[in-house]
Amino acid sequence: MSIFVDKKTRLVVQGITGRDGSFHTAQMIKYGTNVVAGVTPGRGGKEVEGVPVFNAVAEAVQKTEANTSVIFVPAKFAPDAIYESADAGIKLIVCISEGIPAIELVKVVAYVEDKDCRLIGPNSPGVVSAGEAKVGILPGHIFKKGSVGVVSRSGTLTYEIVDHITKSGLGQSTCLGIGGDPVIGTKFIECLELFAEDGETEAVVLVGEIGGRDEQDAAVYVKEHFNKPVFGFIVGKTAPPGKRMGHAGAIIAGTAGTAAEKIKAFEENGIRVGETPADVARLLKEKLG
Amino acid sequence: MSIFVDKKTRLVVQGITGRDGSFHTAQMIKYGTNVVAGVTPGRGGKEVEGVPVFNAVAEAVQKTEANTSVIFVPAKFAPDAIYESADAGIKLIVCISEGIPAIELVKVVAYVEDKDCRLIGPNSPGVVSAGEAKVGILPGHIFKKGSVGVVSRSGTLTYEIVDHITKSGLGQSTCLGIGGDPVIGTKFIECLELFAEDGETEAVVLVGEIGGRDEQDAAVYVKEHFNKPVFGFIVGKTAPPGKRMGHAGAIIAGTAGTAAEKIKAFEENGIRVGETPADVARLLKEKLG
Amino acid sequence: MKVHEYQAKEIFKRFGIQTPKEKMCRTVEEVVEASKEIGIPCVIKAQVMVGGRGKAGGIKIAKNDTEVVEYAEAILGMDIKGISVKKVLVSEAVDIGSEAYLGIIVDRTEKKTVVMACKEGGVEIEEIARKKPEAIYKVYADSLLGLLPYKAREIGLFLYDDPKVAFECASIAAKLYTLFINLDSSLAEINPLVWDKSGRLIALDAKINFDDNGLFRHPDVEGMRDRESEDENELNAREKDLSYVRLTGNIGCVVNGAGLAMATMDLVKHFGGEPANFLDIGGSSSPEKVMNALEILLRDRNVKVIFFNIFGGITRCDDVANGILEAKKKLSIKQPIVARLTGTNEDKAMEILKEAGLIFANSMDDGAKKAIELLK
Amino acid sequence: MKVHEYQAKEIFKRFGIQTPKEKMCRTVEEVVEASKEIGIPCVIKAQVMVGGRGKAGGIKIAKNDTEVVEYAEAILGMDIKGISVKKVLVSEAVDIGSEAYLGIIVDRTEKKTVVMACKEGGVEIEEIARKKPEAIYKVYADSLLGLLPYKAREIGLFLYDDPKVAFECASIAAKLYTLFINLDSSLAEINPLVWDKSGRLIALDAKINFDDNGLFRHPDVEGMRDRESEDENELNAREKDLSYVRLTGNIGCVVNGAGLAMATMDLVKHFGGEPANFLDIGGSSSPEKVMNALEILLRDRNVKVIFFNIFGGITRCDDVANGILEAKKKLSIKQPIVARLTGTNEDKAMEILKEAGLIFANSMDDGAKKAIELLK
Repeated sequence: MSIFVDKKTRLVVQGITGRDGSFHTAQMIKYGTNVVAGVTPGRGGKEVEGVPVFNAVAEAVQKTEANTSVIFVPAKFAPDAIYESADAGIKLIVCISEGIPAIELVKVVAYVEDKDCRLIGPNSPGVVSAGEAKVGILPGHIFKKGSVGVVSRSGTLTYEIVDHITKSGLGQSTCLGIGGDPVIGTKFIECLELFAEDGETEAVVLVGEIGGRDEQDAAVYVKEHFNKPVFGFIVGKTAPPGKRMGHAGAIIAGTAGTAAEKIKAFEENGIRVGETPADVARLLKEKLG
Repeated sequence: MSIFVDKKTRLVVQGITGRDGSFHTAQMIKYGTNVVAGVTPGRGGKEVEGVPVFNAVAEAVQKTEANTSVIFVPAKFAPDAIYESADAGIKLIVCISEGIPAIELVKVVAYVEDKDCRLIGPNSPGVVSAGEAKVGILPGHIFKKGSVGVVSRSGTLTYEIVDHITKSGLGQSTCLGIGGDPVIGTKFIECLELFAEDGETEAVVLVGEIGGRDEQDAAVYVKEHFNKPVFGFIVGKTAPPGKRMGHAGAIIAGTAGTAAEKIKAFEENGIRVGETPADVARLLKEKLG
Repeated sequence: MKVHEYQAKEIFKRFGIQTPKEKMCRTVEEVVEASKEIGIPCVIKAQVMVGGRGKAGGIKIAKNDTEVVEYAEAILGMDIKGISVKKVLVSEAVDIGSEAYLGIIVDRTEKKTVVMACKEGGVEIEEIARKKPEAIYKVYADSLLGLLPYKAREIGLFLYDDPKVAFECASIAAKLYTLFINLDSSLAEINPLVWDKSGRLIALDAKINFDDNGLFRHPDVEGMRDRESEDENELNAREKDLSYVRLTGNIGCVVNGAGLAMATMDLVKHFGGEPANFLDIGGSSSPEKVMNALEILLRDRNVKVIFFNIFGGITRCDDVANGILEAKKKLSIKQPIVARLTGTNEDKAMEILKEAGLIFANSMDDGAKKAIELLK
Repeated sequence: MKVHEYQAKEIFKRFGIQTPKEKMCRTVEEVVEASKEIGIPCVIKAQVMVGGRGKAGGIKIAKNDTEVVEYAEAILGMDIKGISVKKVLVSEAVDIGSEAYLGIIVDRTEKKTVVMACKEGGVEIEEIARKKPEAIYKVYADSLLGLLPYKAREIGLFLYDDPKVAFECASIAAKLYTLFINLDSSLAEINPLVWDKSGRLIALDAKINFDDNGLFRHPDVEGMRDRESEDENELNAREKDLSYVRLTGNIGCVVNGAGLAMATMDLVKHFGGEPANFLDIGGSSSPEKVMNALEILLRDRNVKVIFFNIFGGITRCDDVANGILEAKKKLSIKQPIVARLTGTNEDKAMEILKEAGLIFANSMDDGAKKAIELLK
């Protein structure tokens, strides 16, 4: 088992004819993901990497029974791409695009939540269920099938953590980046709810960063509802307040959202926090052997 | 029994301090309706006809457990009043206000349908469950408790029909005007669905008029799903195409929405159509004795 | 409320929808002047708010200076379905490649705004809707989010195979939708939408109707009302918060409520009479309103009998009675008045009217019959 | 992006929110001139984008001509938290009745826009949020419909007992919300909102921050950017699509990805070093981008060692390697470079860099330690 994506995933790539879209379509296929369709308006009838291209998601769903979409279109067009997928009956939307204005995301998230549909991201590196399917831009070669679930607010840092886990001899069930923006479709707690029910997942790593209070909320949730071991890692200890660290969401506002308060929340709620990425893998290895 | 309103109705009057609002509050109380609250922003703390006035519907609901609202505010403020009631957890909203732009109603109706809430109107004269409760501006004295349900797109014409029914010796279960606008919250079919399950209702009168095709849809529904006798009356036989007859919805567009095609649809689907209001009462009397 | 083609096109331009080069003219001289500016051949189009202008000879292509004068003279002043042509639009002769239909209305059944497209343009959409509804492609706007770009593209890709033209069309659909919403339209239509031989997508004809309930927030649109081409009495009634439509009969009807007013007309007809009008005095009555109603009604010289049918609810019968009394005094009404007043304060009304010389009726049927009887 | 108080107030005025009579000045002469126009007493306020201006002496009430000159001279050129005051706002001295707080942000947890009100104005909202959160009244805008009028009224009626003032406040909340949405703000704040003794509701101070992701559609807002008061290198980095924040240490970090970049800084600190910066070269790399990154990094004279930490995914390690080579050639880099390059095309990168004189690291930990070692 795994969460979000697996062998049953039938993927449609929105923006498949673009530079990133076509490159990662090849990478996802190489990993074994069932990419059934691509969409680029006006390019219907073409093929990319052997995948048929359609003008609209509804058409792709009708012809290929796609159930999951991954979005590679520029930020300006991404909200429309999300609405289109949600309207077409797609059940899971993974939005890689970054730079979407927050007030658009407020609308998008409200709209999607009202449908039977889940949004991951935007500004997500994607989701990988090791050995099952890879949806997004995470590098496939670092994963190994196993029992650790990883949820992260960032991209390359996730790779770093996953790489350490794999090198320690452990493997992963599902790993995902939920995106670094202030408003995102899926947060830590929703991932934990699914990991709780996933038989394959034995432990979870939460990779957080400065800004907001999702880590604090997740910590309370873990203490109250989650029965598997959880490990944490928080970045931004050295980040100065008021300065945005790349992500729109990674900012310490006033005295709120510091790494220190997040680490404290983790530790007070039974989540062991690694000092470094290597340390996280070490803690996991100690626990799971 | 009855539909929409009854002894359990706990009514809040939006716009209670206005001319129409205060007048009809007195009339509704006189009929026996349980008017528990009124709302006029900025007038909280006052009383109208012994009914406490609040600044907001949410406050009224919290303090008085109101479950139904009736709206008497000017058209310009009516959409906001509907949103407010829907957000406050009101289950039935009866909107008397007329003159709301159609594009506002498209939004209002979509919003309300997404909640556990029903909208009757706008431009409705209200709902009366004879001997139970009167919500709106229909004159109370014409009703008599009985077994005929009446649903109408118009106001005073409903009184005329009800009056004939009462004078014929029969009585009514529930009578309502669904409003004459092109976009309304509740249509014939939804009323029929409820009348079908109402033990007290033995026959239904549908009072239609030119414009749209709600009568045609209702006729097909009656034939396919409705097992009680239904009688019809359609006005606008003498109305010229392209001319709006008062209501925003009462207009024959091109060749569509004529009285003739509505009467035909009724008759083809087993609904007997009266030639005059008096005729409708006569047909009912023949059937129900 | 309706506006003329040339006004609709001014609005189109404001929203960025391309229209042919054209100019509205009121005289033959203006037409000649405009034809020089726009170029010959040019099209001269009668500006009247009724369908079937073309068939009636109200649209002509002038291929030279002589024809410009000839057609301008013919069309200006021409009578189309009872309306005298006072304005024409002189328009560039577009080299038509293909014609399509694009229109937006509120769909009553779905309770949503719908964009309709059809590959056949220049024909009446209601005709197509009846004969081959499958030829009309419908896209519903989201009630809260509006017309999403992907849905506008759907329309474009339905009408045109060339993606570039399809996207251009999508952009026009989006602009038409914005216009529809921003101006409280009840119909916004491009028919035909022309893809011309130079590659432009252009609105060759334009039609916009407005939701009367929304006019209060668009004084600029209200300002476009062509008072000349509307029935003066209907206009007058609207200004006095009455709803009046003139018909061809001789029994003047005064009723409270639109449904009851239609029922009254139908009943008059049912018993063999001919209603002179639809007249709804509305909910809350006042003697003054009744006065105004009678004043408007009596401008119609065909009215031989007046039939009051009032079912008092909010409307108070004594108000109506007082209005009748006053009107009789001030307007010197010669026609007999049949009055059926029931409901709120009907007793007071009877008291007020008992010496006014009215014919009373105790029901709608009775009233209609008495009114008809009086004509014999 | 932030703007100054005087700019925020210009925007307020555009959206119909009343502000005091005031004028932005750059010189003492301009202040004297403005004080004549506005009247004495007047308030002179330093225009700097940091909190605590008042405490730092950056806000003064001038009660006569002498004080106007005195305070203008004192404040212009004053240093507030390391920033030199170049502009002041000369403002009408408002006769304060009561002060309140009104602000709008996007609530991350609820994923909605929230309007916050507090009866205590002029104090820092974060302070109140921490000490007595119950004093802050929150109203969430509907995500699709916006801030409904009844919710704006709720805010008004919370802040003011007098219905007239409450409705005026509701109208201000509605305008502030429109501003927030129309301009892609991330914060729009009136603090304090003053009910003055003449009965006006007036925005005495104004603060607007903008969502950088939305700036592309607001060139007018982008045009308000005060380039003087921003770090030149950070500005430069943004223009080159890099994300750079200067810190105080001496180990320059070049990383792909914001999370990994923060992790790298933390790791340097963890092992006893001091990071000189945050620098994210972003996803898709190119040799040129790496060049630009190094150029910006090296403007910081404190940088003694450079630490590359790259985990290649979309980023290709060979691109980074080529960038380093080129930069070494063109920028004559004297500082030692520690390179940890793993992931996509790491072998090619090693091949490219083998004779470049770099210190290679086989992990983040290893790299951080080596960089720190080099400083000894």
